[in-house]
Amino acid sequence: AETTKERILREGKIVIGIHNRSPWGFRDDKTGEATGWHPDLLKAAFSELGVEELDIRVTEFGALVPGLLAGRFDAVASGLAITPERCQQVLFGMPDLKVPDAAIVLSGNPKKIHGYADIAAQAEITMGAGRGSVVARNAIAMGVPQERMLLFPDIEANISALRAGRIDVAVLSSPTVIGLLSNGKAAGIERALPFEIVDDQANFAAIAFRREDGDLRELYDEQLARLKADGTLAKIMEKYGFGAPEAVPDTMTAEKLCGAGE
Amino acid sequence: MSIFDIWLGILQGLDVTATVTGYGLLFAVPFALIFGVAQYLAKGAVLFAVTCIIEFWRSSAVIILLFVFYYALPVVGLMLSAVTVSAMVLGLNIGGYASQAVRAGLQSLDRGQKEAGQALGLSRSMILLLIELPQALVAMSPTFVNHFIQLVKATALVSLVTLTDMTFRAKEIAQIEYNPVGIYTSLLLAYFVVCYPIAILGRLLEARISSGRELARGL
Amino acid sequence: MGFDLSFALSTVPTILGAIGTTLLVALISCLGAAGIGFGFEMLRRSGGLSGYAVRFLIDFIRATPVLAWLYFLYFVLPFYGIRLGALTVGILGLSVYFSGYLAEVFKAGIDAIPKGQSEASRAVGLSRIDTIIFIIAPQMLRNIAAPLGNYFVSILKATPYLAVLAVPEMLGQAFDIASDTYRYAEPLTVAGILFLLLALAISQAVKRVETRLLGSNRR
Amino acid sequence: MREQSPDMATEISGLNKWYGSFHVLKDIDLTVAAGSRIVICGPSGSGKSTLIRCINGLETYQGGSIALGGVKLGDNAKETTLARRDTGMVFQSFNLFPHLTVLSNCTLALRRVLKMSRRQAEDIALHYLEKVRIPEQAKKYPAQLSGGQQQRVAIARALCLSPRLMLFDEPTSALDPEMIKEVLDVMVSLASEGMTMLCVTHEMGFAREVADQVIFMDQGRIVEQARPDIFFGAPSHARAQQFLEKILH
Amino acid sequence: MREQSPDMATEISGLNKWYGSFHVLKDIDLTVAAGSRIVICGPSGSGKSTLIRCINGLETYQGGSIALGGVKLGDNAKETTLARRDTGMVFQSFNLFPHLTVLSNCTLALRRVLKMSRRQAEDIALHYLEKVRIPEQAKKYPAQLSGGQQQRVAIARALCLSPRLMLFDEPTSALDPEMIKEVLDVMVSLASEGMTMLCVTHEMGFAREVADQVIFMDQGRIVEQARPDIFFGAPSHARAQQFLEKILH
Ligand SMILES: Nc1ncnc2c1ncn2[C@@H]1O[C@H](COP(=O)(O)OP(=O)(O)OP(=O)(O)O)[C@@H](O)[C@H]1O
Ligand SMILES: Nc1ncnc2c1ncn2[C@@H]1O[C@H](COP(=O)(O)OP(=O)(O)OP(=O)(O)O)[C@@H](O)[C@H]1O
Ligand SMILES: [Mg+2]
Ligand SMILES: [Mg+2]
Repeated sequence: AETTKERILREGKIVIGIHNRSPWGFRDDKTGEATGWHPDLLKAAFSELGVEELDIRVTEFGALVPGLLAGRFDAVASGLAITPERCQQVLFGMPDLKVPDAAIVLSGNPKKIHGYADIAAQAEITMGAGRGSVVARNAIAMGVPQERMLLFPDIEANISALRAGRIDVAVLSSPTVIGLLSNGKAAGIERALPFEIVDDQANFAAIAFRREDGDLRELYDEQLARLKADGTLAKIMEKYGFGAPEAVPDTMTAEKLCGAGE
Repeated sequence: MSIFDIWLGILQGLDVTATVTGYGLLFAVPFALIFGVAQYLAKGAVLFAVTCIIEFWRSSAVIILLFVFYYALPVVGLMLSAVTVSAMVLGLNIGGYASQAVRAGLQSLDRGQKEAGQALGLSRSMILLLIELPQALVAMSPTFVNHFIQLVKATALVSLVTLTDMTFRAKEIAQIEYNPVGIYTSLLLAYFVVCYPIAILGRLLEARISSGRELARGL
Repeated sequence: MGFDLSFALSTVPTILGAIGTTLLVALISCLGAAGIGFGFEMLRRSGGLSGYAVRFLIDFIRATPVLAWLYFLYFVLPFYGIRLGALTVGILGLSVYFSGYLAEVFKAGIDAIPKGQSEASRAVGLSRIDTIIFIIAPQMLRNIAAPLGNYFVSILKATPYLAVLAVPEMLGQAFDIASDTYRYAEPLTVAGILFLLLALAISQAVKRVETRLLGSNRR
Repeated sequence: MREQSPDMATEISGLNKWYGSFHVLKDIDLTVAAGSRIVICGPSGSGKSTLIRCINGLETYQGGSIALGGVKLGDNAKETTLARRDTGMVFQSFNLFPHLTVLSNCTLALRRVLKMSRRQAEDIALHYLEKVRIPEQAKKYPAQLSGGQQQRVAIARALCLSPRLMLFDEPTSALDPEMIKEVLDVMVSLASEGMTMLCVTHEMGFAREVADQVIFMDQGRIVEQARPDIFFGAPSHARAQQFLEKILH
Repeated sequence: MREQSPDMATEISGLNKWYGSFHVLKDIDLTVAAGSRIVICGPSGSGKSTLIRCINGLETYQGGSIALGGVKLGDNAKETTLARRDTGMVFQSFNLFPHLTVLSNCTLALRRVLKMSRRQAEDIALHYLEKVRIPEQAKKYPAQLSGGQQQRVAIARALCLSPRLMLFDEPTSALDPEMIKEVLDVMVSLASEGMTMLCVTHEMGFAREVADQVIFMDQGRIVEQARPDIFFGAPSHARAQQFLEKILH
């Protein structure tokens, strides 16, 4: 039978799942087109092969992987982080972005938060994070007690909670924070700078494919390597305000991140 | 974006909300009628089976059913569209609730009605269709209006299966706007303009029905 | 992929850990919604301007999404100096939201009580309050046990909305496990079964109460 | 309108019925000749309604047989349906269909059971509504009528199917004194036309005026069966004496 | 038990009541002397129930006054409450509280209104249940009783509050012939004890036996008021003649 890769190349169209999260992958409200880091990357990677159309399916975060596995989309282009457990379920492309943790606080950083250590040390600080996010696990590993952490289902709830004074700091991923603060709509809050993190905590984001679509992943990896070499990748990073802290070291591969998983 | 713009933006999700509600009714109404009547008439093993089916749809968590039907069935080769899955799951869930109203309506009818039909030589099915159901449905219509409103609002869950309804539109706009109070106010108003007319319709219906009856207004 | 039973079992303790929260919220919300709904219904019956105002309030609540209620109580009230805990907000939100529906149910239950009951009560000199407590409420409960059960199940199934308030309830825990491991079938099935069992338990409990209340009516 | 067969006798023999362990009807034997008018009375709970309901096939029974015009009723559905078509029943609480007009109440069975056209059915219905003297109420709903009018509609509805036997179960006990008179008048005029009637009632005036036979039931048995003059004059059974004393006080 | 004040007269003068534009009670004047027994009859819709209900404060009225033992009833809530406490009402359809036992039906008002202890209340209730001859049914629920028994409970319930005036609204019309006898017997014995009674009924036997006065109402007016022997012998009003003809047929 036709593989997913063959079908994509024949139709010139790839179906991707996104969960509408800036900057990872979201629907542009004016054009209705998919935009964001991963969709842009996919477009750049595949357009040369005649795959011009990105058919987007927008859904909840929790439905992304089930949708991929159920064959509802060909790839998830919405900022998934590579972890060994997840590698057992899906096939990740080459890591394309380093995702360090970053914090958002009220303007002026009244509690002077500059790292997990500060959060752990001050008993009156409550921290917010995305539920099921890697950030939450990092925080626990760094000694932030669980009862001082509120896990919200989305970024907006985190921001609302911060503004309402229900939390003192929202720890998110650095690309999310950059995307959030870039359009100038988020008044009254700012990025906590600096925010100390231990380097081996950083995650790496990638596009995910079904495990049986190894050929598609290979094709994508080749294309991604090309984009890296010809500087296109750096250009897209610049577009979204990503710089050196978000760059993936050349030595880093999906295999390494998956460890025993793959 | 002003609140009005946000509100208009949210209303862009109205077509999905309306479509799912509309198709949902296609599932809910027959299910409520057939299973409500079946639970009223059936006995023994059939009754048990009917009750199990109703309880499954009524008591299961809708989110999980949506998940299973959209993301798990394709694994065994059954690929239903998002609208079909949403309409089916939400419709049958509300249909499960409404079936209880149908049954209760039938059970609360005076026994003499059925007997009078029998005495006239009408068959069981004619008694049901011509005598029992018309009275039971009219008596229960306020409840059905309640469930209709619940169906409209239950469509807020369909973003889980890639549909962009009003609630999800609100979340999309929240992505860009970071104006939660404005967005939630608009969302509230968006549902209000859809659901309030239904509630009013229910009141009118009720007034028409109860004008014929003597009610306990003496309290 | 497939369904891994041992993995499913390994998720049980985590998900079950949240059953306390889910039950607590559901039970108190049931009582709260019933209390507020009954209060609404009594006010509406007292007629006059306040009666109309309450009627609009009931329709308004029914016509607006529960998410908006939770959002306002949790994220917006603090701006006005009212800072309620997440559990309090969750319980309050669900109570208010469902009180609108329950007021309608109570209305049907009271309308079905013959007018002679409240007249007899007045004739023996009971006060209005005593009439409500000793005559109307018990008979109303008997009339509406079934639809009341419907809404108690609805309240249970609405507890996952509390995720927006960072309350760890059962379905949220299941999704957390799923997004860690990308294995959705197992935790969702476990949560689904737990919800179904709780819902059936509620239905059964309501049925018990119904039978007991109906007991005095049988020969 | 169908022809009334003249030899429409009802034959009940050895009828026994239990509700669970409760023996409601005990060895009932009763013959109702065509054109005869029988009044059944007796204390509450004695089984009068149950007997009437058995004849109309609304209840099953465990022993004995009921034959209508020579045809035995089985628990066979078809026969039961036929039996019901040949008997008309008038209930104590009217049991009109509240969602249908008076006219539709009367035409429903004609159209659905006998498959008549609307015209034909309405002609028949109006004929009988005239007979009970309320043709002008045809377009109203039952809730808009007085109790006496409602009961007369119920009688007209039963008559529409041209039953060979009319069964009345306390047709006046839910009525006001003046309305009782209305309904009894209609029944008296039916009786004078030769309709076969079996009537549970405690209207002793009516019994005296029209009944061929009065039957007294107690605890599931027919205790006494006699001509009205004899029954009211000198009931032979002690229970009947006691009963008459109370209701004629 | 409270003492019955001997001079508990009821004085109704110029009573007028409208339902919207419908004039239901027209210039009613009526004096009920303490210890007297009055029967009200008349065609359906003539306003009998409405009159009784006004006396018990269940209805408001637009003109005239009602005085109980010299105290005028206002629309003042306190006075209405007192009036209700002094009158006992027995409804046509019993209106027992179905979710309470017979005993609780009787004790509820004693405990909640008169704030008696459970013991005290039950003693009183049992006393009156004995008076209506059903003390053995105290623990049952209303649905487990026959109609006659239910109506007797309703009478006992009303008696528990030691009313000075008992109002009956067609207390036997929902009953079987035998049960009518039961209830009338209880009422006759109450009458013989000197209880003041105002009773809507069409039981002419009862009226003949116990009434001091028979009142005939028609279209909201008291058309005739006379001693029973005179009323039944030769009613002076045409409408009353016509009515009596029908119900005594
Ligand atoms: N469905 C039933 N299950 C059990 N017992 C029943 C049922 N229906 C009637 N009975 C009992 O059967 C007996 C006869 O009832 P039936 O209604 O025939 O009496 P009746 O002579 O018509 O009395 P009434 O004058 O009060 O109408 C009564 O004791 C009654 O309690
Ligand atoms: N709530 C109401 N609104 C309007 N009209 C009413 C209302 N209650 C009663 N009526 C009318 O008032 C009139 C008198 O009613 P009432 O019940 O006093 O009559 P009644 O003499 O007791 O008759 P019955 O013998 O049928 O009980 C009737 O014509 C009735 O239709
Ligand atoms: Mg009977
Ligand atoms: Mg009356």
